[in-house]
Amino acid sequence: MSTVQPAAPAPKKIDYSSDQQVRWCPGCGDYSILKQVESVLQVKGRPKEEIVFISGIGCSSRFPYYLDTYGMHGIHGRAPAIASGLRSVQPDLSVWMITGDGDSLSIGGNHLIHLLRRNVDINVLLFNNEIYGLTKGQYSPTSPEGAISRSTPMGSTDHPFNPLALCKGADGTFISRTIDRDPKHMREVLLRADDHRGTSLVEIYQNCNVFNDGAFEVFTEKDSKPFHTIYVEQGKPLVFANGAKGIKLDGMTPVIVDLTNGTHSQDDLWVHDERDPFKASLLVRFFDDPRKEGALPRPFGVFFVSDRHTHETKMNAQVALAKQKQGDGDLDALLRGKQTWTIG
Amino acid sequence: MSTVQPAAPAPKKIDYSSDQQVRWCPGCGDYSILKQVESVLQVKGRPKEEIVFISGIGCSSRFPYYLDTYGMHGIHGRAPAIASGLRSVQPDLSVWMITGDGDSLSIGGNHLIHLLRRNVDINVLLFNNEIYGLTKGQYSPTSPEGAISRSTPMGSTDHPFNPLALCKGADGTFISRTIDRDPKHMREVLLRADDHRGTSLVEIYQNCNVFNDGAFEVFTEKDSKPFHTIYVEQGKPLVFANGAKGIKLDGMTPVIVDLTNGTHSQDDLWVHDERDPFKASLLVRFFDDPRKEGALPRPFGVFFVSDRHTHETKMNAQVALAKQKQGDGDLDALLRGKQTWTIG
Amino acid sequence: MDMIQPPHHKTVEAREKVVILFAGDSGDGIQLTGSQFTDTNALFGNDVSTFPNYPAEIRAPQGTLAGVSGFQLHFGSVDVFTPGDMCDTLVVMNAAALKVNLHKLKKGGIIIANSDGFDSKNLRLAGYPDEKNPLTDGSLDNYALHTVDVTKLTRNALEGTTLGMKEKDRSKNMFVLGFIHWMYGRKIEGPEKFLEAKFKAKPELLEANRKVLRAGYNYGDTSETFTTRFAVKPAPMPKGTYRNITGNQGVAIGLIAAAQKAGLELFYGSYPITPASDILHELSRNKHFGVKTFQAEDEIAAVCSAIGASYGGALGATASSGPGIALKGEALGLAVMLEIPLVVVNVQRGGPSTGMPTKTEQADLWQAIHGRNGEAPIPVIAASSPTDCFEMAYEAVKTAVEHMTPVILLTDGYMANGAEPWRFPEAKDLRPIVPPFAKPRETDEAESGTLSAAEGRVLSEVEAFLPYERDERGVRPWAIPGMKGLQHRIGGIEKEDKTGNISYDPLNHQRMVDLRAEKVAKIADGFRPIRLDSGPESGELLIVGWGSTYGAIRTAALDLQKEGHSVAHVHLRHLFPFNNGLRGLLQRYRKVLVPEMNKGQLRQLLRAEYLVDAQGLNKVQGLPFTAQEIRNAVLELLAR
Amino acid sequence: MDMIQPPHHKTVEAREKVVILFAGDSGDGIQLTGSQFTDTNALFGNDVSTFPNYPAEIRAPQGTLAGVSGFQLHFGSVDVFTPGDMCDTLVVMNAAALKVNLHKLKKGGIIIANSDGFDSKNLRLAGYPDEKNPLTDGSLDNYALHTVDVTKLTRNALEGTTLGMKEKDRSKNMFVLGFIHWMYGRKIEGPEKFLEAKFKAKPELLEANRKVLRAGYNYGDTSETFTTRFAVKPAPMPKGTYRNITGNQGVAIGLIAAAQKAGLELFYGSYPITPASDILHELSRNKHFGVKTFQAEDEIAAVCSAIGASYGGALGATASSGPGIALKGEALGLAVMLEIPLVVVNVQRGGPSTGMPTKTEQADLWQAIHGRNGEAPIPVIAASSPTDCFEMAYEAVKTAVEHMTPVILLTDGYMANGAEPWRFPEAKDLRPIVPPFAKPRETDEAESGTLSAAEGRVLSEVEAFLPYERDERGVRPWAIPGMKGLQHRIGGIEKEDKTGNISYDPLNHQRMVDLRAEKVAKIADGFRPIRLDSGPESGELLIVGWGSTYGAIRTAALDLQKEGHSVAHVHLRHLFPFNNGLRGLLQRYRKVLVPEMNKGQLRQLLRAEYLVDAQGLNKVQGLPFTAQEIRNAVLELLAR
Ligand SMILES: Cc1ncc(C[n+]2csc(CCOP(=O)(O)OP(=O)(O)O)c2C)c(N)n1
Ligand SMILES: Cc1ncc(C[n+]2csc(CCOP(=O)(O)OP(=O)(O)O)c2C)c(N)n1
Ligand code: SF4
Ligand code: SF4
Ligand SMILES: [Mg+2]
Ligand SMILES: [Mg+2]
Repeated sequence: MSTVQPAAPAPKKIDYSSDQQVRWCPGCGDYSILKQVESVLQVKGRPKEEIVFISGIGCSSRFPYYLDTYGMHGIHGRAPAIASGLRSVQPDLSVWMITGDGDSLSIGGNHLIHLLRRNVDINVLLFNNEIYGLTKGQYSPTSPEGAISRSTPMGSTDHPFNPLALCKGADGTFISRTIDRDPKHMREVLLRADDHRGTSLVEIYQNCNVFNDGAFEVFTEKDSKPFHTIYVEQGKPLVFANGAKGIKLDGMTPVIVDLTNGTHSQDDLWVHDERDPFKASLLVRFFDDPRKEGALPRPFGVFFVSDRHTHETKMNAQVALAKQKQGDGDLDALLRGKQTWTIG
Repeated sequence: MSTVQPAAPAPKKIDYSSDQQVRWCPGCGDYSILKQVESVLQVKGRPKEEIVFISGIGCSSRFPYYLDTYGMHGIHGRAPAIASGLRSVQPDLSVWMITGDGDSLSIGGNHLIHLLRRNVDINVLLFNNEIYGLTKGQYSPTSPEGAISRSTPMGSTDHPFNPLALCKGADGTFISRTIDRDPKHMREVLLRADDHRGTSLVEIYQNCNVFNDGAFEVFTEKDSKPFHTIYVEQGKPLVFANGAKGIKLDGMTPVIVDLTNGTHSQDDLWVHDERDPFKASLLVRFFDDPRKEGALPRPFGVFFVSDRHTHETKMNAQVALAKQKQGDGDLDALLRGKQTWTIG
Repeated sequence: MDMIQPPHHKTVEAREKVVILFAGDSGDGIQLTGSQFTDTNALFGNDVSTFPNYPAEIRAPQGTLAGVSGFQLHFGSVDVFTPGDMCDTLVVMNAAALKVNLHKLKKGGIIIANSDGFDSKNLRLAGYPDEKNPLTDGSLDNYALHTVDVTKLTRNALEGTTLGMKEKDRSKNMFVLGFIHWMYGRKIEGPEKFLEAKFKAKPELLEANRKVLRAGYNYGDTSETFTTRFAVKPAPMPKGTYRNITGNQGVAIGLIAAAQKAGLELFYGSYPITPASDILHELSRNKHFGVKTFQAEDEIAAVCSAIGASYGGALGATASSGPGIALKGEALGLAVMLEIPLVVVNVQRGGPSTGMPTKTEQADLWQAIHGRNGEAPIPVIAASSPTDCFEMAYEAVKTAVEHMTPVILLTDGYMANGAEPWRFPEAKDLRPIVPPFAKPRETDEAESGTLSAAEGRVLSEVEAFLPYERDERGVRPWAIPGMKGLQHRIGGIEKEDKTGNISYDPLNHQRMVDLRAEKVAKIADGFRPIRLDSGPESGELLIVGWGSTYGAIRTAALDLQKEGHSVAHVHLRHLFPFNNGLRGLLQRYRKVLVPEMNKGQLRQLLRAEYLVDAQGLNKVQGLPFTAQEIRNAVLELLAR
Repeated sequence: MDMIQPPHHKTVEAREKVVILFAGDSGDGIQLTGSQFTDTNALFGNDVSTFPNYPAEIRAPQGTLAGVSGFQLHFGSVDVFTPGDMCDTLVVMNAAALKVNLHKLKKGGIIIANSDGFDSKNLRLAGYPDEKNPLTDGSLDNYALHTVDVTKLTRNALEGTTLGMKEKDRSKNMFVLGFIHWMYGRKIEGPEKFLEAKFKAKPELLEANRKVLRAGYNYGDTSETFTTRFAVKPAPMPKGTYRNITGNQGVAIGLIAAAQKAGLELFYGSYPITPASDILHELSRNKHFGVKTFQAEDEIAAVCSAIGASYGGALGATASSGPGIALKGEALGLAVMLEIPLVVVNVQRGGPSTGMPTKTEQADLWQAIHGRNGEAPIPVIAASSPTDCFEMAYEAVKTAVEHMTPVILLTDGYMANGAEPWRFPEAKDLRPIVPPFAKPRETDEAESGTLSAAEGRVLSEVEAFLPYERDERGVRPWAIPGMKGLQHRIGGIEKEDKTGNISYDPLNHQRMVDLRAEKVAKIADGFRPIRLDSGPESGELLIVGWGSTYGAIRTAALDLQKEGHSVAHVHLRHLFPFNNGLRGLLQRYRKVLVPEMNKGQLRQLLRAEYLVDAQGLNKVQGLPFTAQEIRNAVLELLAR
């Protein structure tokens, strides 16, 4: 299978795979993601019992069954809420959330944006295949306009979400993108996501070879990839096309410049700074249709990172403060209340 | 009552008020909004029967009862979905949606962002009072961190939404902000919102004098208003503090400059262009806590406008195209299907 | 058994009815094979009934038990009401398919096995101990086993074409289809036409598939192993023109037809979910009927958009399955309060929670009737077969529009995906549907009074439009935005009688709760008198069924009646309110049996309403009843 | 009536019990006045029962009928079970309050009217024809009318203070409170203490309020108009220490206490809604008990976060009212499948849809029992009074934790906001709660087998942990993330018996559906034997009640029994499953009456389960029953 990647680094200490058959279609991009997640778990080496995977419903959401960690296959769209509750009472575990573009951006959109603003400390892997896989091929909120699907035989009329612009708009503290066909990059992004304290949003372009094959081809095929993708790295200028092109800012508008004809050098370029909220607001906006003439390349990498208290730290801090101020709850005092009287 | 503003322009052609008693608390900012909406309806002069107000649940959502137009007081958070269905089948009416910060950003968040991306042609008035009014004073998704409310006696721990950043992230085509205490400005913004084809999002800062009095005082009180607000106007530089200060861009970062000490002139300033998506992405990010030293002023006005096909035009176009291609549906042909056989 | 003179050297045996089960990997094209052979037989004039049964996974792991897809077809020269309990012929493409389905084959039945699907890997995946091959180990001696190397024969047929191996193998199912046509003496015209349409743009594939189809047919003729063919004569079906239809198609067509007859635009707001999504797919292909389909962000938005559309004067409809219907509960309460037309279809599946999405069940009846806060009565009706889906969808619209109410229609995965022949009606013969539109006012209203913020506003002088004034059936007028002089406000808060304004008055609340209940109760006055499906008008035992158990109950009841048992069968389409005649009917039998694919939901309702000691036959296995199961339960209850 | 020697020149009449209704504009501080006087009487040793009844609007337009807020207090030297049917004394702050409430005053009862609230504007807003003043037109001649210009007297009392007029007027309610204390011979210590606490930081306001309070008290003493005071002796209540408690407080305290006894963290995920929000407010003030409150973005997130917390080893709880509960239906199905502890409280209000948020009702029983897709049994219990809210919340947690199941607790707006004296227990006497934790495995698991993408993975050698292996009660073990060696996966798809892996096997589905149902049914084995609340063990008529109708039914039943009627009363706390003894009990009476604030939901369930011809007394007015209504219905049914 072309998407299965070279094995994780030896020595293999813990085997995080469960005993369940993996039931995705042969060739599905989900396999590659499973592989890289296992690899990241290997590297991090946390005991299996300290890891939890929460998912919604969709092909992607079957994920938890394939790992020998704790796991819950929830209901459609609600994984963020389930994970928030879990995280609130288990601040020390490693919590991952697995979701699809339908699961998290259609039915679960509200929970996702609230998760981000609350900055609950979990890793969110958003498998974006721009289609509803499990229900056999309806368009999703990320399907491009005009997409022909089982529910849009004349083409979708909806303007799709730009998932990362939405997540940035919801004040996410870790915004990133990677792709199933670039396992090395995926692994790096996943490692960074796991390091981040707060909600780490990783959008993963994932090929559904059955219902939406080739949706991201232009970002993976040898010929087109260099011109349509840009890999952002902290402190590095925005260069792509094998070094032939770059992005600079014209006022507030990003433009593509040629680095080969002497008009521009790397010094003119936008330098990636994942800590700059304004830059990030623009970077997520690189979302042109790649078929369009002069389209900006699609960025991959970690776009934005910021430090903000996590939901559970503040929640726990208030509990601690209350205990400090009022003393550990005394049940008899609670039962008694403020005012009593005695008869007899 | 201080919020009730001078009467709408004569001659009074149509009276859009219904026979129902207005039941907001005396002094509530909602009165001022009702007044301005009535005034805008006057100016536009559409017959009452061609106007529909759809709302969710909340103090603000009682709004439709007070107008003698068609109206539906829906259920909590679902007004965007109801309005989308209505709009789909009634492309020629004037449709308005009334909602609160809890209604549209808490329970209704998902419907709101989908409404925006679909660009359903309605005017959305989001009454933001940073509190749950109707349920008597719990904090809302727009309440500032630390807000003491009935459900957060120790202060809210949630990072609040920046509503316009969220709406921009959801690819809204008309993004604006106004405030109850500035009826003239409100009226102008409402007029523009009504002119726009697509979802016109108007955030209205609204004082809840019972549960969250003074939340926006700093933007309305004579002393503080000039330094904490900036009114943006198309083609004009970003000037505030009665002309003493302005905003310019330092790289991609907006900074406040002094226009009085000779270091900067209006020519250095950011010129507002509501058609520039990148500028708008930054403008909605002017969201500093006004109490913070050096805080950017809070902008009011129309931040962003763009033309994108509306949901219902494309939906209707597909129906028209289908009819053109396949002919007006023939019920007998449908009943017959593709393959039949005859017995007897 | 009659012996008919064979063509060539083969014997032909006549059969009254035949059950064939096609089974194989979900990649084997089983559903297509099954539905093509169904069409052939239906076109030939047989009565048919089908049961597609596929795995939950999009592409379940090849060769495994979980990956087996099945399509059962029952066709006959007599009426058939179910896809059959046990099969006469079992076609299996691999070892797993045999393992999963063998118990459904009659003793002595025919097995046609693709030997290529029984290699050691397949045997292992199917869990045959020590990879023992059932095709060779004698364990199938009680059956008529025919082993065919379909893969090889298919490849042979395509030798010399430019197709790759994978593409070649993909047409295996055509071989089986051709062969089975031969076996039952059917011409392959139908499938050929189908292929021509399907591969119009790909002549190479058309040619290949046609080749394999013919190869399969010819294989039967030429192979030495097959000496017997079967003949199933056309059924004595009522005269008329027929088509095949699945339940989901029935619902979709029913909605369109009813909206057209009512003169309303159809707006369908929906969120995909198995097994309801096909209604969305079907409707979205019919935009030339003015149908507007809206794939909402979730089920709440779906139903709310439909409510908004109905408010806007269209017919708002939505469909889902159990978990999605659960999400619509709050909005259904709103629709009850608004008293506007709305059709909600629940294509039930195995529950609770996500349950078994691809399997059938009837366990959402309580949810439909009781699953809302407050006193929120909604008429609930149920279809009993694929064709009945059309009828009941039509009735749902008629009731919703004419009585200004949401209506819930229950179908299930079994009938939604199953197909049967339908003697479709002509458009002109469909019952009229008359929306109770309010009459716009052409004169202008007088100016309303003066405003006083503190004291509220004074009523306008002219008589106000009363959106909640009811007619003799308790139905309010439908005033649509845009209609002049009828502006009004409605909502989910309790409303004052007649005016629709908000009211907290205690007695008004009681009155409105009562009025809403009465309005729904009165719908029963319009039902046709209750009719038995079969059996004596009074007697020993009454079987009360609802939904897709229809075929199995009917089959069992007819058999039992033939044998002289005093057993009758009534099938309920109206679950709330019940048919007014049901009370009397129940009293005319000593015993009542209620078979359901749940743990006794209708039974509970009947017991409460009629204080009748109804007994249940309950099966919650994600599978339909067999007629045998019904029969056994009846005999047992009779003997008690 | 006894005559007791008056202090000074005033008469004192003894009373067994008294019903006072305070009514006025929602800005008039009625709720505070009522609850303060309640506290005074409770502290004095009376039994008390209250009914706050306020408008839906935050600040309804002043002076209007819609803006009237009421607080009814029943206190006595004997047991009181309801806030009383009719009042002895009606205190009205304005004309609207009189208009709305006069029909609740006994003939000859006392009216204390604030004359300032009867000016022409108030009269007009209250809709008195031609602004005729009832205080002066003789229409109240049948009552003992006392007119007091509260506003003027309050201002007088505050003359010379620096307060503005508005601030002065705001303490009007203290005048009434002081006066009423005088009238019923109560000391004003309680309110004084309350004021001291409230205005700790604002000495000026404290002083003012105290002044007015005393002025009100003294006014009674000095004014010529009032010649009679009333004395209500302490009630013969069981010995012990008491406090006052509302139903919502009861739920909150019950949850905290139970979580503590179970050794679990309490996580409360909730979304505000009237009348449930106070549970959230109460819990959020108790973080020092380790309580975590989470105001979710909606009700779905609320219940899902609670599920997540329970999965994480805490006690997850959530509460809402009807419309919010409707939204939780899908997730409740998930909880059924997961079989983890979860407590869901529904503080019922008037429905359907948004309905009447501030009014009470019992119409969500069906929703609780049936409002989910599939066969999804959840135990449903109901509290019957404010103090019982504590008991039942405690039981809900105990059942949820010990039986690994979601539990729904029904209360309603009436008991949630009403208060009664509570002889609270000591923590040590609360029943133990024992979570069925799984035992972590200290040894490491063996390495699992090799991976083969096509064929799946080979089982690990060691015996796997079985998350769905049940004990004799059908309860599965609770393994919490972090516990070593117990990793497992659970979800909403049907699961294989014992392993919890996904399974589509038909017989497994049947088994799991049956096992889940049996587990819930077995909970009834742990119930105490059923006990009558009052009346003979067998006889003519049994009243079956549930929920907050308790007081009215009890009052009526005791009266009827005293009069010699063969009437018994049983009050159900367990609505699903029923108490095992209920069947036998029902058979011992000739007639059964089921009074409910709905259209007959419990009655339907009883009829279905027991085939008993239960009759209903149904009131859906947003108001509790009066004892009189129950009494009339019983007498009527007895006479039939
Ligand atoms: C409440 C509810 N509504 C609908 C469904 C049906 N459903 C299951 S998964 C899914 C969407 C799958 O798409 P996505 O989230 O993109 O995941 P993918 O299968 O593509 O990985 C839908 C609509 C459901 N299970 N529950
Ligand atoms: C499903 C549901 N959940 C909760 C409520 C209770 N509720 C009514 S309005 C409201 C929030 C009001 O806040 P907001 O939307 O900001 O409106 P405001 O009252 O401040 O104008 C809530 C929680 C409800 N009516 N329905
Ligand atoms: S349907 Fe698509 S997303 Fe789902 S498993 Fe198959 S290839 Fe993957
Ligand atoms: S509670 Fe607040 S928002 Fe609601 S009506 Fe009163 S002042 Fe306005
Ligand atoms: Mg997807
Ligand atoms: Mg608000």
